[in-house]
Amino acid sequence: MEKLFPEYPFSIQNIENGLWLIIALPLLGALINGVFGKALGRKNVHWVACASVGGSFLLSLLVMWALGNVNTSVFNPFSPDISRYALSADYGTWFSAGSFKVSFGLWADRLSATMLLVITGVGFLIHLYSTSYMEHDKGYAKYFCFLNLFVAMMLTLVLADSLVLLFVGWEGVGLCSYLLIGFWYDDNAKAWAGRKAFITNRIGDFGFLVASFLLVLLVTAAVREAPQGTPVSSYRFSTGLSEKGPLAFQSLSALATTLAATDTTAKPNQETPALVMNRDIETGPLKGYSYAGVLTAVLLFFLLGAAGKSAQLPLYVWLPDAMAGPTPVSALIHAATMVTAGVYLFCRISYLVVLSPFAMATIAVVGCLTALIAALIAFAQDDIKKILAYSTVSQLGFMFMGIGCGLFWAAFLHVVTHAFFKACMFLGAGSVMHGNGDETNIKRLGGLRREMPWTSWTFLIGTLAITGIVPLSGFFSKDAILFGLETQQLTGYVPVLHTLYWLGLIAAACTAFYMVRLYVLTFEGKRSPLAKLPHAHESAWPMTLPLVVLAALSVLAIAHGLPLLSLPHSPHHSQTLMEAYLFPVFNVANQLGADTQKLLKTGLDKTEWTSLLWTGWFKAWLIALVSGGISALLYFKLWRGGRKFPAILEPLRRFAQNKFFVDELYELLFIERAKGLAKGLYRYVDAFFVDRVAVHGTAQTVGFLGRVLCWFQNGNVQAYASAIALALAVGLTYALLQVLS
Amino acid sequence: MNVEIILFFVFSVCTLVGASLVVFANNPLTSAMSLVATFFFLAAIYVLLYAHAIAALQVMVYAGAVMVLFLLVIMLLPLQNTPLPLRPSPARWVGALSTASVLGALIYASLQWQKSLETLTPTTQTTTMSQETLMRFGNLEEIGLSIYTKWLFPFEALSLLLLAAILGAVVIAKARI
Amino acid sequence: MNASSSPLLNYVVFLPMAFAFLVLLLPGNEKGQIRFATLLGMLVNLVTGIWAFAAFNPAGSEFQLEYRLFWLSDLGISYHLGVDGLAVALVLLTALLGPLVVLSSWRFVEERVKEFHVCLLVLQTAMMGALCSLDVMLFYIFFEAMLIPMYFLIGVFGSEERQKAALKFFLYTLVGSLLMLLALLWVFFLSGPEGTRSFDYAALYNNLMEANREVSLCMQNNAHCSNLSATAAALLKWGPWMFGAFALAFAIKVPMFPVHTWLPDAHVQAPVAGSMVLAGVLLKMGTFGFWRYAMPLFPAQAWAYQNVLVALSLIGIVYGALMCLAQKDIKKLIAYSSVSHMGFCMLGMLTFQAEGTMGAAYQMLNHGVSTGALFLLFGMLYERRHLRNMTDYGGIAKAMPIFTVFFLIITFSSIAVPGTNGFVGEFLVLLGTFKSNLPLWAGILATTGVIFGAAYMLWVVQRVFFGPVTQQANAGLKDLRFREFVTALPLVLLVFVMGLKPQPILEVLSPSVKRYVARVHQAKPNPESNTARELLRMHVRELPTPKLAQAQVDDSQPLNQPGERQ
Amino acid sequence: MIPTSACLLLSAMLFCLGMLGVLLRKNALVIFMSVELMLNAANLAFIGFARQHGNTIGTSGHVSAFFVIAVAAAEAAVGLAIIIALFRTRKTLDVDEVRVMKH
Repeated sequence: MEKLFPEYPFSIQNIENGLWLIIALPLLGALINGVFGKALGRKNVHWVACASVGGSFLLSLLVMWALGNVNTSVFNPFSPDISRYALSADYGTWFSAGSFKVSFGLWADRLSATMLLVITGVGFLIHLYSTSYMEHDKGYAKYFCFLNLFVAMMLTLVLADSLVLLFVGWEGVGLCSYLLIGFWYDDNAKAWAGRKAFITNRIGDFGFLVASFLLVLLVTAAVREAPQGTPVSSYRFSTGLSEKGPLAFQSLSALATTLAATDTTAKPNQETPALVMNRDIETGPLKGYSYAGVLTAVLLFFLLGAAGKSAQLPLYVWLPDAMAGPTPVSALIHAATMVTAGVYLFCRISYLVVLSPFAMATIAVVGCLTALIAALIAFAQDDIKKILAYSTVSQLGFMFMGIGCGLFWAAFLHVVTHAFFKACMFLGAGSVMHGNGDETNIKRLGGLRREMPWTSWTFLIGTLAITGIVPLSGFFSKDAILFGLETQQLTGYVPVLHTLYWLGLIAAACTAFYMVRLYVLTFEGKRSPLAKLPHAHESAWPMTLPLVVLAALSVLAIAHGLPLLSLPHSPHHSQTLMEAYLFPVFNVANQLGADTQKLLKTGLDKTEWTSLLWTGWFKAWLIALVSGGISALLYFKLWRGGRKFPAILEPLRRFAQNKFFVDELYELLFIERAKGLAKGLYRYVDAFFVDRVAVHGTAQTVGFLGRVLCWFQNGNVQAYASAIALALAVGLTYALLQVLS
Repeated sequence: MNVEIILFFVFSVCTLVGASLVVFANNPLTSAMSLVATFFFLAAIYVLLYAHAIAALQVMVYAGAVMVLFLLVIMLLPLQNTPLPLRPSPARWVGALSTASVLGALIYASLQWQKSLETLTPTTQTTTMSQETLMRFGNLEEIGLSIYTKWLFPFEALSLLLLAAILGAVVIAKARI
Repeated sequence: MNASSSPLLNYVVFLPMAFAFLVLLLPGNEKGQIRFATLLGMLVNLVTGIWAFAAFNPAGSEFQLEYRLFWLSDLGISYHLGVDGLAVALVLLTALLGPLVVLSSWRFVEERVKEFHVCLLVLQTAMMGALCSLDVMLFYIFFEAMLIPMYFLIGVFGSEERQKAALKFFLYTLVGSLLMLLALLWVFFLSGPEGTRSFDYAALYNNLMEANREVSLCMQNNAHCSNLSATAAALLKWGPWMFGAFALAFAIKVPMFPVHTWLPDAHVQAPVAGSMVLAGVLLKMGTFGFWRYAMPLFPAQAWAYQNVLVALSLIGIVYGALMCLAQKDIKKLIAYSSVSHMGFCMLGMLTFQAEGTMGAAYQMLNHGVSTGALFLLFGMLYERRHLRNMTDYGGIAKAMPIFTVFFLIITFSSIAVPGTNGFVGEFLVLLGTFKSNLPLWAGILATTGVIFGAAYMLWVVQRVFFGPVTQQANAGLKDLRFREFVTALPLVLLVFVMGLKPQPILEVLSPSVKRYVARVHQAKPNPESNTARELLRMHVRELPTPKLAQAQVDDSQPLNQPGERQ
Repeated sequence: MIPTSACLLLSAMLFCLGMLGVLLRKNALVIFMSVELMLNAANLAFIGFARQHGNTIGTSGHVSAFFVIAVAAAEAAVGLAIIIALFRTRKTLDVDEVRVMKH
């Protein structure tokens, strides 16, 4: 590589210093389009928008290149060692108070670099697609402004070197999502969906914030109590703290290492140091809680945050409604990038995640349940975008299962492949809508294969990929997760993972079923008589080109999932390309998991391992094939020509179609309660008790006293004089008595 | 029992009778005329107490100026329904009782005081004042000296008060200015 | 001429008053002239405010730009101005809001224009005076003086029920501040033997410092109670009452639950300018009062009643937000959101801990900017339609896009989206709450505020701006005029500037924060606990005592006063 | 000489008579005259004491009486003006009827 590219002008130093440009370019684009959009005209608007994202993409490629270089390393401010395969840049303090500090620090390692490429690459394609899709929309400039802003925010999320800066991106993408879902704001329902998304995300953000604060406390406590010789008690760590603050990822990494080193459950014979992971913290606000307990709480709060952003149980309800936004937005934000932020977050703090098996098991369970429930709901949906939305929720559930079983690279691989094929399908759905007068009901489509060949072929590839048919990328990434569930040794929770494995297989089967249903009903058969337009038309090249590229990527991404490499540090099994590439990122986590014996690789030897892998693959493939086949059979042959759905299943179908009434349940349980509480409090406490009784009551009491005293103030001058006389008499008598006695 | 005391007694009775008439006469005109009489008797008592200047002032200011004013007002106002019979009310009962107790207290106090004066401090008796001093004591010269030296500031303030009173009276009494 | 003394603050405080006299001289029907003169006055004030902020040196002594004159020395009162970091930041905020307030009511007020602008200028002087005075009695005078122009602003220029609201506002705040006056006199007489007493802040503080130490020792351990000094004994016995009076006065101003009900009424009835000043600066007087007077003068009591006040703040945060969800009237909703936001300020201050206190200080500025801007922007809408209910609007975004963008930005600042100013303050407050001695659930409860905040603010945005245009009158609304644009733009820009580059302001605030925390910590019940190490680094220093006390003893030798030109 | 207590007794009775008049009579004019009686009672007491303590306090008692007379004159002027104004507006001098200053 080094020979291919000259050092100059792309020296690693230069790339490092220019990291900010990756974010700044789309931000600038957003600014230009936002402020001068109207004046620029459509041509210039999309030129600016696409160019800015494209520029970021090129820069991201440079970063990727730099990270392939073995000499790329950064100085870790929190410990004496260096971090390999990473770039970092610090642009000064953002804010600091007391002992807390946050700086504008960027950090690019292989995890973020991969994510960067996905965001800017898919983002660029979607920008390109949008130029055609949004052609006739009045808010053209506004749309691209929001979209560029979104990309900038997502890049901030990915490049952040501390939780606080990550939170900026985290909230920023939520904000853009709000704006874009409610893009056609004059429709009340669409604006409402945006609001729902934002508020649901805010519940997650609440979890995120609480978790961050608890982490700060944890770092402080560890610094105070850690024995000599641990990373946290070193001098470097304290300088790092004053330089970058406690929430920088390197600081958290050092915290994780320290905690792991003092885990006595792993090494019972060791003499107990001052700080013990399972012992209670002695001073400070966390007094009385153990490190392990607090860490689990932190992760659970992060899980709440991630559930909000990544649409997991119980906060997934916003994502299907988010389909109210323009379809490219759904593709970019609600399929490819933003919703995977939760997964990214857990990958980022993987070293903390592995220290709490309970939290991991919870993540896996939540992911699995989400995957199942979303898949079941997707069965009965007729809206093309809704089905894709539920499938996104379901696939995100798979990613969470991957996190939960400790296979971070697999989860992340699924993020990448999912970004490709789901974006491809969403864009395909957009193309379908574009060519069919914005019809979204799949029962009123059909037979599009002949009219929209490009769309239909790419959609088919996407469908096969998500279904898990062998040569496509979805198979490898999904199966890697399922295999992990089967083999990972999560201390204390192995049976749970095994149960999840079977549930995961069911979810995979469901996925195959409804995705095939979606494809068949939309593209195969005859055109539905209920269709809006008699003939669909294929979209223009800016729309089909991204489809083709993404479909190609969905196929090509298998390269990441193939178990190609056999490396010395993993003697038992061969590594996939992705695992090997991300090894520097997840190394710490794997190491800590092994050291504390909380998360172990399988103890199987190579032959057992290989056979298990192959049987696992075969099982998954068979299930996908059978389920997809049944679906295809049913929808091709049986229910195509207006045949009724079996009556016995009708209530079930209705139940699923209404999304298991989860929205209604939430409405009843929380929203109505909160509104009722607010109204009640306002009426009875604020208006009645505080204002009427306490405030006006005081005024009225004074008024009443005044009226009582009015009786004396009767206007009769002689009565007043009598009062004076009486006072005189009493005074005189008193004085006399005083004098005499 | 000398003439002074007899005279004092006589004048006192007259004063009280006059005062009672002022208070209890039905007709304000009767009241007013009784008031003039009362002022005169009081002036006489002042003379007995060697307060010649004050006695003169009493006659001039009170029995003269003030009473003329009163009479003028009585004449000015068409008081056909002059008798206003007493109407008892709680306030009046309280007033009457209070007045009675005040009177009792005052009388008791004066008698008590007289007693203590006689027993305790004979030196402070007025008898030590020589006849000559007494003659000079209450005359205009002495009072004038006192007013224009020691009491100058209150005196000037008083003139201001009178001025204010004149203006005030004009402002209040005139229908339109 | 003393090196540390500077007449600058005199200009900051009294220039608006001078312009008020100028405006008084103008003929009443020359509305344009009056408005321009007032605007000029406010701009000059802004310049002096910026100058003061720039002249403030964060590394310097606590109070800077001091200026002292004899005034009522027999009563221990002096004319003493000076600012610390927080005060100078609030001075800047006040100065900044001044011109915007004038611009916001350029067309809104058409009758009694002269009186209106005189009120604005006098109010500006009173607010600046309260922020800059270093003599407690002087502060009290300015503090009360603020009521008068505000009373007229609400009562004369307000909406239909203005009189009632003005009266409520006046009486409510007066009750508290009169009790405070009583407590203030009490403290004064407690503070030392005759002749050494002074209302000067530093003198009062120093005089009470030793007594406070004794009181806190006694409150921890009864063994120390036997040989208290007379001052300390009195402070121990009556301190809760005095602290209560101070706290009540400032709590009403903040306003904290349950003494907040004047605020919705006042905001609803007040004109735009009144609401802006009320939300932007007047409410800060409450938190500023806690910061400068209530807590440092009675640290032992502050610790003793920390839990009560924190409970009230938490209730304020959640309850205020819930109240917003029950409102139909937009101004009332913004008013209740103030209750919630000021709850954050109070909570941060009550953590007695550096991050939280810094957050509280910053949140004061944020609230001034964002809530001031909310009232400003809503005022523009109100000027067009004269309606306050959400149901009267809908789909405004279509007719007024620029306005909508501004309102959205301010909304996001108000719900503390990172990148806007609200985030920095709220984050620090919440972090401080977690790091303080308060139970963890307090922090968690406070954090739920972020959910409710989004819920009600976005609800307003939804009802007012989005959806179809429901009323024909709303369809033809004109977007912002140039004047309105210029008025709103500074606040909108500040939202980002303060959100992305807060450090310069935080640095100015930082010494004040340290001193506040250290002062309160001198009476901490259990000093051996977690923050002890942190506190060793910032031990309490006595304030430099003013020379006024000496001057009283020795009258024959007049002190070389800083302000006198020779 | 005349015993001071006699003066005081007379003064007390005069004062109480005046007080009775003020408290019981309804006619504003008579009330006013009663006030004059009370003032005179006070004067009498002053003069009586002055006679007793003349050698020590000089003519201060007399001066006081003088001031009282002056004040009484002023009071008479203003008071009578008030009565005229009152009569003009209310057509009566009955104080029971004149209760404008009621809450």
